Amino acid sequence: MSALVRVRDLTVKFVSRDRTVHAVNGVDFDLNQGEVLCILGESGSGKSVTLRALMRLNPPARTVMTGTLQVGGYDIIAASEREIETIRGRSVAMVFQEPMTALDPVFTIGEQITETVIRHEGVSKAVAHKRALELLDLVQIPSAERRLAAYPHELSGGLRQRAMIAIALSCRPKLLLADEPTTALDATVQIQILLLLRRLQQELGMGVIFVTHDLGVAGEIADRISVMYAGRFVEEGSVRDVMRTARHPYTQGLLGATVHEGMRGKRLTTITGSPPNLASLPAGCAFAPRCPSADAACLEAVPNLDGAFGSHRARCIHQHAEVLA
Amino acid sequence: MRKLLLAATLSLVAVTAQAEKVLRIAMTAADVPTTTGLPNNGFEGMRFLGYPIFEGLVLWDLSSADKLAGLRPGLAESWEQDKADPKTWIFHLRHGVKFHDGTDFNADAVMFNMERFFNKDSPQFEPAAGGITRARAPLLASYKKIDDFTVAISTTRPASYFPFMMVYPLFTSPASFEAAGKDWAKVALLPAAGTGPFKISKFVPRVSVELEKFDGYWNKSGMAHLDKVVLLPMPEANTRMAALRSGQVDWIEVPPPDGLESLKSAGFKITTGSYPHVWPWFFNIGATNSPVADVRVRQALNYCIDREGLVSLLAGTAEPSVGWLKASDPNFGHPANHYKLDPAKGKALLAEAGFTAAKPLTFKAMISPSGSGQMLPMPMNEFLQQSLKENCNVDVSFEVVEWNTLLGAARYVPDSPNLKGSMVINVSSPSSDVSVMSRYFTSANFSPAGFNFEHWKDDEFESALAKLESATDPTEISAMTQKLHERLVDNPPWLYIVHDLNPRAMSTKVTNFVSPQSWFIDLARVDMK
Amino acid sequence: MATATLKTSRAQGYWDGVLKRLKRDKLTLFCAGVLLLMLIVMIAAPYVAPHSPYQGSMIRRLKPIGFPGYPLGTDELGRDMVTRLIYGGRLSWTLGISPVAIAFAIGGTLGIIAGFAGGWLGMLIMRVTDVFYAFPSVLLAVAISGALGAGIFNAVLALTLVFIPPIIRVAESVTTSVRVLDYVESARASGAGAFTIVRVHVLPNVLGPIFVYATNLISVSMILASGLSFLGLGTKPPEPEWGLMLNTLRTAIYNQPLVAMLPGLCIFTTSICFNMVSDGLRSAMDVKS
Amino acid sequence: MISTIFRRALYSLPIALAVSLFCFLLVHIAPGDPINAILPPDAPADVIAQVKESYGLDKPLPVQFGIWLFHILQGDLGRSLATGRDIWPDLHSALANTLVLALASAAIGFPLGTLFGSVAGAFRGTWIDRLAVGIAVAGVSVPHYWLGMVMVVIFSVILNWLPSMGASPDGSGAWALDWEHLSHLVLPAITLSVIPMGIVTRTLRGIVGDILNQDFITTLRGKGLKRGGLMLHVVKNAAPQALAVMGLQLGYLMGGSILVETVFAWPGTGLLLNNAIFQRDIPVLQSTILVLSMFFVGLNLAVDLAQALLDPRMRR
Repeated sequence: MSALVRVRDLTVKFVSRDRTVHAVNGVDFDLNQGEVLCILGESGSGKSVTLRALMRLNPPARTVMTGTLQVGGYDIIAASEREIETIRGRSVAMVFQEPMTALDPVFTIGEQITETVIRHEGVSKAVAHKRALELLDLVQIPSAERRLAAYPHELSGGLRQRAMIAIALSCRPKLLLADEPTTALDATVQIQILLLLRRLQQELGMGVIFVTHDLGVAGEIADRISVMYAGRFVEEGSVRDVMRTARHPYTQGLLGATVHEGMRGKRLTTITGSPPNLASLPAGCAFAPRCPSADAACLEAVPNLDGAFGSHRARCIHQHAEVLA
Repeated sequence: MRKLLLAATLSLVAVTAQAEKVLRIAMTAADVPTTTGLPNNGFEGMRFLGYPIFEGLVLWDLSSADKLAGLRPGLAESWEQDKADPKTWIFHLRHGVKFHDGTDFNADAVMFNMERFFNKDSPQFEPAAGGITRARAPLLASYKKIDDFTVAISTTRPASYFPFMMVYPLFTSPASFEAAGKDWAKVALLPAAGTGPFKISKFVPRVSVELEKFDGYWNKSGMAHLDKVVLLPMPEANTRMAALRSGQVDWIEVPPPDGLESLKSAGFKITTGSYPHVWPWFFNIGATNSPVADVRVRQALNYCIDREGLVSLLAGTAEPSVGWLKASDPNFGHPANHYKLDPAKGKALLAEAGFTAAKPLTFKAMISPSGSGQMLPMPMNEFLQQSLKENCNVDVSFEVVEWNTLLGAARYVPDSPNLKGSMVINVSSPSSDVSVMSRYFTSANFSPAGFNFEHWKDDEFESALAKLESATDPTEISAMTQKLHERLVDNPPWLYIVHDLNPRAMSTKVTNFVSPQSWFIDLARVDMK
Repeated sequence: MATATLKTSRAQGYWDGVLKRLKRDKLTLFCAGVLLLMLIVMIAAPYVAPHSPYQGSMIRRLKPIGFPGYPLGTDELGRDMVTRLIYGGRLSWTLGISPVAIAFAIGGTLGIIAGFAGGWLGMLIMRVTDVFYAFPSVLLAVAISGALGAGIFNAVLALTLVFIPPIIRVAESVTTSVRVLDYVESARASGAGAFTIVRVHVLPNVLGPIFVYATNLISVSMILASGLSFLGLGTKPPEPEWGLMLNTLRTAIYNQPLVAMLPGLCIFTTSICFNMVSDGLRSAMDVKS
Repeated sequence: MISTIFRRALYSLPIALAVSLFCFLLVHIAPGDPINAILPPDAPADVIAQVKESYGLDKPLPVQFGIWLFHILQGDLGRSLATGRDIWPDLHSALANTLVLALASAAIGFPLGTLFGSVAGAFRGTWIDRLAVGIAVAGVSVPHYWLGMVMVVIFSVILNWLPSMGASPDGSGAWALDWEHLSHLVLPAITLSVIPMGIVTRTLRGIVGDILNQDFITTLRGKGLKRGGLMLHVVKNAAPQALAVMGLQLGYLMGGSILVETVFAWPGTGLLLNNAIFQRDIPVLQSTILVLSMFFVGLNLAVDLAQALLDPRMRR
């Protein structure tokens, strides 16, 4: 069985009259059916762009993509607009961060679910409506009939995100993309949504790529983690490996700055400085200016993503394990 | 459905209309003049919604283009001054005259209308019409019916020229007032009936009024030639010109002078005709420290303007004015001053009055951007401003106000702050006869009581007028009229600028039109090919 | 104090960005250039105008474009059109800009007060504004200047009154939106006086949008002003003003159509340029773009 | 919902009243005198006094305003000083004419503006956008009375295709849906439509551009919706705001046609007002402005209502 997603040397540039932003600079990964990958990074690290690239959702006029990008056998970069439209929502679906703005405010939840079903499956309105009811049940929205007639602003944040998930699942996609789906929610609701996603992923056997800046969330849901910085993966590995033995100073910094189990008794640390300007990246390691252990060698070339630990790799010439006990 | 029907009827009318002779006229008024028999909108209102439909006891004689319009018998066949009481005039009414609604014209109808104009307690009193009539016939004191076809009308003082004031009260059928439920506002919307050669057949408020030939007109020699006349208000000169050129109307009043050449070359007729109209500057003589209080200044200014230049600006639609009357008028007299452009004389007079190059004469003139009878006030005044500066080093500045305000200003007292210090106002005026002269220039009519805006007082003028009023001998009347006019020239209350020539433009289909020497025209004579 | 410095430096960067974006907007620059050129010519009118704006001649009246010595012809009193148009621009610009400038000062102040103070004062200001809003602007301008009579002062007054209400509305809504921002709230919480808050936090953030809105009104003002003159309610002769020139030249439209259309063309061009510059300014100041 | 409308309607009453008071004061601070519209300039003082008395113009201003208001509340607009006729029939026909003109202009300006604006919004930054914006800016920048004059010269005088003035052939005043009547409408309607066209273009460009920048558009694209399906969402989202702008513009067309009506001698409220202003015909002026501003207020109310119907977020 070939991989569900196959990405090789993906770059994404945003070109406008005054400048070119290098948002993604060579990303490689595979994802298998039923696997959950979590891409972790600060805002502006290119994680959302990578995610959107998988559906070719970045602004068409300004976006330049290179590399290999295959999803479910389709060549996303080469596909015609028509093909892409068929893939979107059908094979690949996405859940967005802020359900309030990601849902059309002047259409009911029901309309927004059924239009997707009708679009891809060409069924009648009645059938689509029935499917919508099932979907709301699936995402555990109570009194489904009434909620279908509701407008987004009439629902609570949690319900809205469940509705968003329902829309995404409406055509039983093979791959679900989730762009910080819990960030905008209350902590208690966050957990519910994460559990729901995890359950749905297992029940439906989807591949999921999950983007977040929250390590806790990543640990909760992912099989594998890729840490992204300045448009590159700087560390990847299983959840356990990355969380326990982070090898890249950036990942270490992130872990040090987050409250999580096993931190008891340690001081919270911060990563100093700010993320690099993607319009003019430095020649060497992009993290070097902020790295506590950086030296002249770091500035010479972009380090390779490798390591002596099998599938756990990091993009750092000084990588060393810091075991967090 | 109703609209469809209406459209159908309209197109039907359009078909039958081809056989009819319909003349469409664009007036300069902003609105259709009132239709109840005594129109507003000044003399243009009288021209189109007065005389063609309603008539007075006395009427203007509009048959000749060669001399100033005189009087002719109207609804009265004759009149005379009561030998015993020179203040009373006896009018013998015409027999067999019928109103458009079929009722008879008689002394009762006269009394009805007199009450309508002069008795504010009568049920038929109409304030606006009454005000207009009283203003035009200020000497009228009382009236009474002698028999069914004789009425007596008295004046406040003997005035030989009184018949000239009796052309203004017009007569409307009393029955039309009854038919409209005794409400003039409803008479306006159509039972209005006069005795003239045309009757009002359709009235669309603010849009148009349609006149139709009256077959029962008493004066068989004055029957209308046209079947219908449609009158449209069009205050914008360019709109009128465009309407004529695009064939929407056949006749426009006052085409803009700069458009005449192009109208002519587009095949339209331009008619002009001398008539008693003056386009002057009124001097504010009564104001404190008025520079124009000095008669030499007023004479000087009359020597400092280039009237010929102004006439050429107006493309020949005006003639130079060197007095209240036209120089060709038999009553012009023999004044000592013959005004023409003479900068040397003007400067000399100004110098005598103390205005030299070191201390030039400076004053303000109140003008309006538009107005009835005002011709092209803006460029004309600008021209005068230039002309005075060039010829006599006189600095004039303008206070531009809107026309209604300017009219109001003519009734302010000389030192009124509302005049904003203006030493001159520019209001065009009729100059048809002595009755008008007396309203404008006697000291009894000083503003605000009357229309002597200037507060001009000339003893010789006053005594000559007194003599004229009580005179009965035509040669004496004529001599006194000349005397009056000589005073108006030599001791000028106004800066005489131009007389309008009343330009009209019409399509070549319009025939038989003569431009009488009057503010009014005889629409009945006009015909169409 | 620290927040204030931070804000200034942020504002600095913001304005640099605005300038940079403006520099790239060729069309806006071109229009600004046209306006600047007009302004220079008008200021230098006594030196560049070939004739006197008041000196006319009956023999030279209504000459066509290209008449020797009179490149754009002459008007109905034989005055040089080039000269009249240059001098006319002075008044037209004054009539276009000064009502907006005055309304910007008055309406901006009232709107900021209404937006910042709220309460009964804000309510009062906004309700009075509503009354003026019940009139379409043309109607209001004609009614006011019709009542007051012709003249530059009255025209400016009428137009100012027309523009105050919309500026109040914009100022109020911008101020209200700024007022609830976190840093204003925190300044309030830290006990800063109302005046200080307005000066340090509100003004720098609201003046820009209000200003851009006001620049947008200049062309409206110019067209309205010329419309008033066209109706005979604006400037007085012999002062040249484009609307008035259009009015007096109107009857010559059949003899010298091109000459008669010139003032209208001037109004049109200027108005377009002001609009373009205003639009360019707005998109340059729009952080989103 | 109903109570909101009711409240808004009630709220518009004081505005209307203040508007009337404003008109009333406006006319009275003016130097001109209504009497000049009634009497010839040389009327003697006693005649003036008498006519003023019979029209109630001699009473103190507050009393005059009170009397007028009292009659208005009874539905009586009074009579014109200049013509002596009841105001309502004149005003009624003027309103109808202006409405015809305004609707015709809207019918030209709104669809064009919507088209240009939507296309420009959808293709921001392209030459299509610049072209549409150019047309819009030209529309709002052209002195429209001047445009009207130029069009009359070209289409009425030189080409003789269309009538130059009036609302109907021969000034019959009646309205019908045939070419004779429609031809009168063409030039003034086009002249009047350039401003709303420009404004609608600009606004819709902004609205459509904003909508296309919204997150939910990405969601919709992510769902695989085709262009047509996407359009439906854009239209439904843009409709409330677009409607508000158009409503406001229709109001401006109703009240702002004064210059165009003057140029084309179109017998509407603009011409009525123009005459009333210059003649100081106070009752006509007050009634017209009152009715127009009530129309404006009512229109705003209707727009709010329609907006609420179209936008679920505004339903309460």
